[in-house]
Amino acid sequence: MTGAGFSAAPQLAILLAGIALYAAAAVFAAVFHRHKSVLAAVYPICIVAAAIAAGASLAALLGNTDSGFRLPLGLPVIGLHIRLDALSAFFVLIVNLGVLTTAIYGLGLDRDRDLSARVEPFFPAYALAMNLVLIAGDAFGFLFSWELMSLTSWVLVVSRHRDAGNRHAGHVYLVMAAIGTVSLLFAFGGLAGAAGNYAFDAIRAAPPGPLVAGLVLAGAIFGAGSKAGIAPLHAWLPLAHPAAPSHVSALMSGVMTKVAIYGIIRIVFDLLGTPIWWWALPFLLLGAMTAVLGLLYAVLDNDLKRVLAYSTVENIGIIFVGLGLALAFKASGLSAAAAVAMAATLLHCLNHSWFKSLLFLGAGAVLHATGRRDFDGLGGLIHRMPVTAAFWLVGAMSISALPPFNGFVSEWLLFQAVLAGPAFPEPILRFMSPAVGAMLALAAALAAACFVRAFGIVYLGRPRSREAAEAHETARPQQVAMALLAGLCLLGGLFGGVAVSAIQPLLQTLAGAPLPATGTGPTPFSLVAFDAARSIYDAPTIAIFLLTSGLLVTLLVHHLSGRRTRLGPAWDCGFPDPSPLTQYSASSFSQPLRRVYGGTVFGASETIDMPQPGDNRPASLNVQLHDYAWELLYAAPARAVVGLSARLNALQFLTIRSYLMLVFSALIALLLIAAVWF
Amino acid sequence: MMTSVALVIGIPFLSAAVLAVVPGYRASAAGNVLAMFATFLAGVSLLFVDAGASSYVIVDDMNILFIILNTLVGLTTSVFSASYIGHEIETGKLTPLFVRFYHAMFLGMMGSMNVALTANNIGLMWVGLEMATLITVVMVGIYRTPSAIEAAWKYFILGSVGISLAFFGTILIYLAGQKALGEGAPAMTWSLLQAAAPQLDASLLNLAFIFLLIGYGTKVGLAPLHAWLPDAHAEGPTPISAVLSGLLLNVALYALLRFKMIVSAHPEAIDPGPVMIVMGLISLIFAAFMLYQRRDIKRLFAYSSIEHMGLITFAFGMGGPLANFAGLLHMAMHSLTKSAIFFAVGHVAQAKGTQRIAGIRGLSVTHPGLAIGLAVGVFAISGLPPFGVFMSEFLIITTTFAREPWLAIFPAFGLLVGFGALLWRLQDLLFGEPTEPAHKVSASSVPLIIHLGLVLIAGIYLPPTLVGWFERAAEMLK
Amino acid sequence: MSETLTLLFGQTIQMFLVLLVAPAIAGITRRTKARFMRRQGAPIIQPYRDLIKLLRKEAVVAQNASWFFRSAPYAILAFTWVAAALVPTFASGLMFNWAADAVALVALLGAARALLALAGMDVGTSFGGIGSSREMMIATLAEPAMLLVVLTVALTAGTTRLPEVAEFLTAAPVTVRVSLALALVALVIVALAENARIPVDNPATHLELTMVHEAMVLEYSGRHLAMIEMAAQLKLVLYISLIVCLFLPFGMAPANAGPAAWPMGMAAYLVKLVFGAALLGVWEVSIAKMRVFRVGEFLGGAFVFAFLAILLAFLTREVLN
Amino acid sequence: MNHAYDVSHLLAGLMLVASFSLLYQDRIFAVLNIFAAQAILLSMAVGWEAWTQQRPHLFITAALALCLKGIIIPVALHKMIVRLGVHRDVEQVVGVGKTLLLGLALTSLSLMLVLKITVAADSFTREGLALALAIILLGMLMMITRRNAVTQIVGFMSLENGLILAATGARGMPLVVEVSVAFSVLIALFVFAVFVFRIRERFDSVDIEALENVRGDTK
Repeated sequence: MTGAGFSAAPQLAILLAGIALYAAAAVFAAVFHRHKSVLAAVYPICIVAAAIAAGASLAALLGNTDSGFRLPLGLPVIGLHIRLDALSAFFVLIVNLGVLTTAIYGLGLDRDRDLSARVEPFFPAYALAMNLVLIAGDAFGFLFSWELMSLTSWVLVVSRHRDAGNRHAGHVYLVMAAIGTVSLLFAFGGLAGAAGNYAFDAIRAAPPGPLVAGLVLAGAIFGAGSKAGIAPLHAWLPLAHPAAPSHVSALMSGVMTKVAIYGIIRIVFDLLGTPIWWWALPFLLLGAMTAVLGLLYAVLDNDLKRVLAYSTVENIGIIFVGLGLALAFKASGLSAAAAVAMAATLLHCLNHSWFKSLLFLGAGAVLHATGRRDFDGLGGLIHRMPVTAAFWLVGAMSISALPPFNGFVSEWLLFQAVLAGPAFPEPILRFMSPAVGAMLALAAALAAACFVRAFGIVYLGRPRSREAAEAHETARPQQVAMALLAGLCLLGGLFGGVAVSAIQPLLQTLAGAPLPATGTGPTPFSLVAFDAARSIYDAPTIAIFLLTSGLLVTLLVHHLSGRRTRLGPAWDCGFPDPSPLTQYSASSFSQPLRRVYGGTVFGASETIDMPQPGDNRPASLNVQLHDYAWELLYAAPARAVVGLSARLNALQFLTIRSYLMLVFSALIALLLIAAVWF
Repeated sequence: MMTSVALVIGIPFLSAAVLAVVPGYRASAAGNVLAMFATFLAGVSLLFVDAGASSYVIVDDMNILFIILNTLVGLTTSVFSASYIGHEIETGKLTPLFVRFYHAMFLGMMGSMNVALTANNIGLMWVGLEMATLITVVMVGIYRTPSAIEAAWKYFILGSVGISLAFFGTILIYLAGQKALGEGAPAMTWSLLQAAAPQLDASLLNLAFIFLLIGYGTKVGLAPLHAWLPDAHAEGPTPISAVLSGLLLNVALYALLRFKMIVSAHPEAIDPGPVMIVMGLISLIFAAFMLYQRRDIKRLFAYSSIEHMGLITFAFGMGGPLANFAGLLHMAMHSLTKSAIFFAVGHVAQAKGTQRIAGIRGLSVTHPGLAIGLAVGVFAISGLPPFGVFMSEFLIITTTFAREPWLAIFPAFGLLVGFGALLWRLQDLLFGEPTEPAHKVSASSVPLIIHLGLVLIAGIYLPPTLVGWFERAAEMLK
Repeated sequence: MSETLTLLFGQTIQMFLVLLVAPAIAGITRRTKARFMRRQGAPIIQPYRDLIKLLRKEAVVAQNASWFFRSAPYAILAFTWVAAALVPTFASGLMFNWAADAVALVALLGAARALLALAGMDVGTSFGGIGSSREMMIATLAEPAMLLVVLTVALTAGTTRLPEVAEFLTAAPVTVRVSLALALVALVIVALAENARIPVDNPATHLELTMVHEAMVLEYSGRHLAMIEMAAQLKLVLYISLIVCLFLPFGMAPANAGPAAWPMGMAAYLVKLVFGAALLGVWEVSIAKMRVFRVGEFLGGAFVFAFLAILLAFLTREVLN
Repeated sequence: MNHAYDVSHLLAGLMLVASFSLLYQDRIFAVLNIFAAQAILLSMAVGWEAWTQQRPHLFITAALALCLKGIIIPVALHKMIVRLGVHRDVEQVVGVGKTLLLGLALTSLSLMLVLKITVAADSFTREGLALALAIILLGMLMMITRRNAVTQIVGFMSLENGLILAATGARGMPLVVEVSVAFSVLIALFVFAVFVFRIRERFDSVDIEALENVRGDTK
């Protein structure tokens, strides 16, 4: 594949056509940005492009395509390599399904109120950049597209620039993205070596030695991991993802984080050569910590979109654990277990892209309908937005890993992989796997709590604000988009076994073996991890079972009791209060959790401000939380930089004589060195 | 070759002389553009003649691009000046007489830089560079405000000391070559010195390089020799800031590189690399920090120039085909991008009537086109794709990491710190509630578009000819 | 084919068996408690009467309740029922035992719990919120503990499928394993918490700021309440069955033994259920209810036990290897 | 040849002594006088070189040094000081004693450095270069240890004297005359600039610190 030329597999050619369509849409919208109709046309074009690209990538994935060519662009001599293999195809599919659904959502945007030259031209550009990252076949092309992806999404993050919070988010986001890119530059520098072999093929041919590999690994984890949102580097994510328009948030959270995961997989599983067992340690440690921490943040936060962003952090943690397990198994020569872990990881990437997009789109609908995203201003939306509520419930159940939806499939596979942990030859890994399992279990339970809270506060109960009480159901295309995603969540939940058999060749490449027992289950849809005697999850059967018993229950109950129902005021132990403020609020919901977990993780403390008798002031309960990741890794360095710059700034105000002295000192210093040296 | 070079040097000087006596500032502006266009054509003609060297001038892989770039940026800046300086008359900051003077001086400066770039005689190179410096001193003080005069004065004193030290270094080079090449002109001819480099006196070369580094380093703006640079950029007319950052710094660095080639070619002379790495890193990191405290938009980008000069010096200090290639590419890209940024800044300052960052908000609302131009410029200079600087920074960082992993942390740190500040300021300028006033912009945006367009193309595709020049020059630089 | 039919038949039997015995188990517990408190106590069939009474009454629904409020009880009951039907009880290897392993079982229960907690928040009262919030807090501690317990046992048996686990443990030589003992303790604590039992919750009280489960279902009445009560009773059965299946599986009919072995298995199972229910009653009278915020520590203990158990299980494997 | 060497060595040595005297002086007129003396010594040295090297055009440089730096500029500065009422005392940032010590250190550094690295060169180059470098460094030292603009100008000119000495000492170096002319123009500009600023009444004195009241970027 190193030779120049333009021969490409049909799948790649079609994919490129889709990508070209994105480019065309971006340019078109940028040029005619004054015309609302042109801006509105971006979404239909994107839908077509995404459908083409998704179709092509699905075909490439199923056909295990490996095709590429070289263009005389980019780095001189080395050129720009384009390459589509099964790994790329899998992630291209994730990206374009995400774009497809968010673009459908975009169809429903209000032409006069929502469309803007700050968003629409950059939406396809962003999609384009993400696709390019995935099909780049050399380090330059990869990082070029990677940065382009950051840049285009930055524009989207700051699109509502009048809000100072969004500007802050944009700044933190892009600086963090740049830090990540530099870290990836290090990684690729190490991979390419001093000779500058930047093409992936050349890197594969000459993998680095163990020391350099360790540095590359660190660079990759820091660079791509920060982009994905791994704790403790994650603090930019809950700022940036919610700041963008909701359909873009969906892309950022659901899809772009997966592109980052792709980067890690590409580097660690493909380019870095034969793995060493300790490579898995950072993945497992960071992943387990991220999974739990992300949810603890989420469960204590009071902003709908930020909660979703924190939950993305959590899911990235789960994916990291999966990667770590796959890496550890692969390094230990346990290919089958590596395949299970890898399958869990890849499926979770796919699943998370669906349910997180769904949830963000639903949040967007809520935001559009009420203008609010703080929990204290929402409530009771299930009455005004029944469709959105239903789909959001599906998303919430999926993300909480509840059967029969898709989140559970990947979670289940991951637990199976954890259970293979005793086979590790390395004692550290052997003891880490149950710990990781415990953290995953904790994360799963916290996820349920988090999303019960989110759904309950936003959609159930009584409206907490006038806006929420006057909300309207979202536009039809947006319902369609959510319906599509909800459908995917359900299908993914039911047919995980089929999905796994579709990625068998990919597992073979990445893990060294396919799943050993796929298709040996009792039904064609059974998901079998190791062998049928050890572990089966048969979602369709359970779903039928659930349906049957639900039906039976309904019949039985209605037969015995009829359907007599009387409406009445709420009971509430006899003291119903008409004010919606008496409802349980989001903060009160999380209070028990804060009591249990907050003290250690966030240094939470509560102070009660009780006025003296005779004082009319209301009493208040204040909660202080410390976001240590932010304080230590973001605020403190930023303060240090600004503080140091303030000190150095004195050098701007010296007298000319002092400047001359500097010149003179530099000269004398060099002369002294010379005098000693020669 | 001689004809082309003669034209490249002669046209600006002759036109400068003519413009000095032509009445009417509009005519002199037009004359400036015309003369620079002719110079540019002469520069382009170098592409079609054979490279070569005479005892006084030289055209080779090392300088051909910089000559063309110099004439190109000179041309675009003259176009920008024509509209920009006209506005200065309207606002009463300059009188027509001064504008005439300005245009003549501009051409003189361009001519001097072309002398420095084409010189094969190291004395001539020195003369060209110093003439350019002295002319810019005058241009920096052209507004005659106290701060402008102070900036010019600072520039003048530091520049003069730099001049002197560089001259002493030149004498030492001559002495080093004297033995091998005999007394007289040959020992001052760069191409002969380069060819005979291994026979030169190594220790004299070493001492010479120290003086040249400090002397020309002052012109390059390397910290701690940089003090003149921010004020000179901030207080002079914006086109001059563009030329200072875009060209003069490059020319000074170019001169330094010519000497580095000689020193590197001597097997026993010290490796200039470590010194350049240290000075480059100091400049890069120091300037990056200084960006945070800037209140004046032009001073902000002036410090950014120091930052990038530091990075380029670092790259050449690293050496090796990739780093040298990246350094040369970065010089070219920085030149185009930074002058484009100053064009945009000029527009912004005219639109908002101030250079103070605090007085400029919400440009993306009031002046969307300008905001895009400025944002593109800042992103380009920050090394984001799809612009050319990304490629050079990519190569610098990756190759440094591949060779000296720990060393790579420093330039990366500096760049990131600098990016944080630039982005912060950029967001302040572009977003939020717009501030008053919001005038219409009269200056031409064509130069801005041309520069950014070139940087964009270079980010995606580098022509093989250019790559060839750079590779061979990188080879010479070791 | 006939074998499939048999297994399907067995599966159906189990489905309805758990449904039928569930109220009785609750009745036995209450009765035991009453007796230990020197009260007469309601007859064991009282829960059946209660259910029928609830079913007969009309359902009163708050005016601002949504469709979710009304449909949740059906779903909750369905999820719990399926979960209960999938735990091997009197015989292993029934028709659908393979469909869901231990992990899936935990998830099914989790789904039922999430739906219940949501239902508690639908009307928008303060009590509902209290219940849901505390329920989810408890779940965040109980669920991982339970999952770890399940994983510990699965690790020992080399499978996550409950029938296989049961068979493995039946067949294995009876040795006391520390890890399993710890797991048992953890599971019992979790079971107490999940079934809203003392010391975590008190199923017999209302109008108390410490209540959890009852607070969530406060707005329910009539058939809806009946279904939720039913689901709660099923859950109790399920947990006892699970403990029995994981730690005392002897007596269970083996997978390939056919229907002939079922009556014996059923008898053994019922005995174990009754014994478990009675034991629960004894436990409840001998201990006091905890403050809500102590629950965290209590369940944290379960988590620690479960974690130790799985660590030890890994260690055992290492020694054996 | 030996003779030639002795004379040029003597003149260069005297110039170095003059540099030290400049550092020592704290009266502004005395500074000017010593500078004039140094310039005259330079012109003699250059003239000597022109004669021994058979390069008559170096006489131009010698003449320039004599006229401009030996006579015109000292006189002009003298008048300026009188007319502008500049303080007659040299404001020193570093005390004379310390300055002289630093000067000694710099001189020994330059001697050591040049003698060490020019082992291969002929003796004239070695000595001449060493002295010239010392003069240059002392000139810079003067620029940074004195506060008045006038003394700073003198410091720069003294530095430039060292440069011309080195350039003429380098046998057969082309362009020396042109460069010396260029430097003269530079110095003239220097003096002119200070003078102009004073006339414009923008600054209270020629003291450079007063010039720096306006520092561009607001603090």
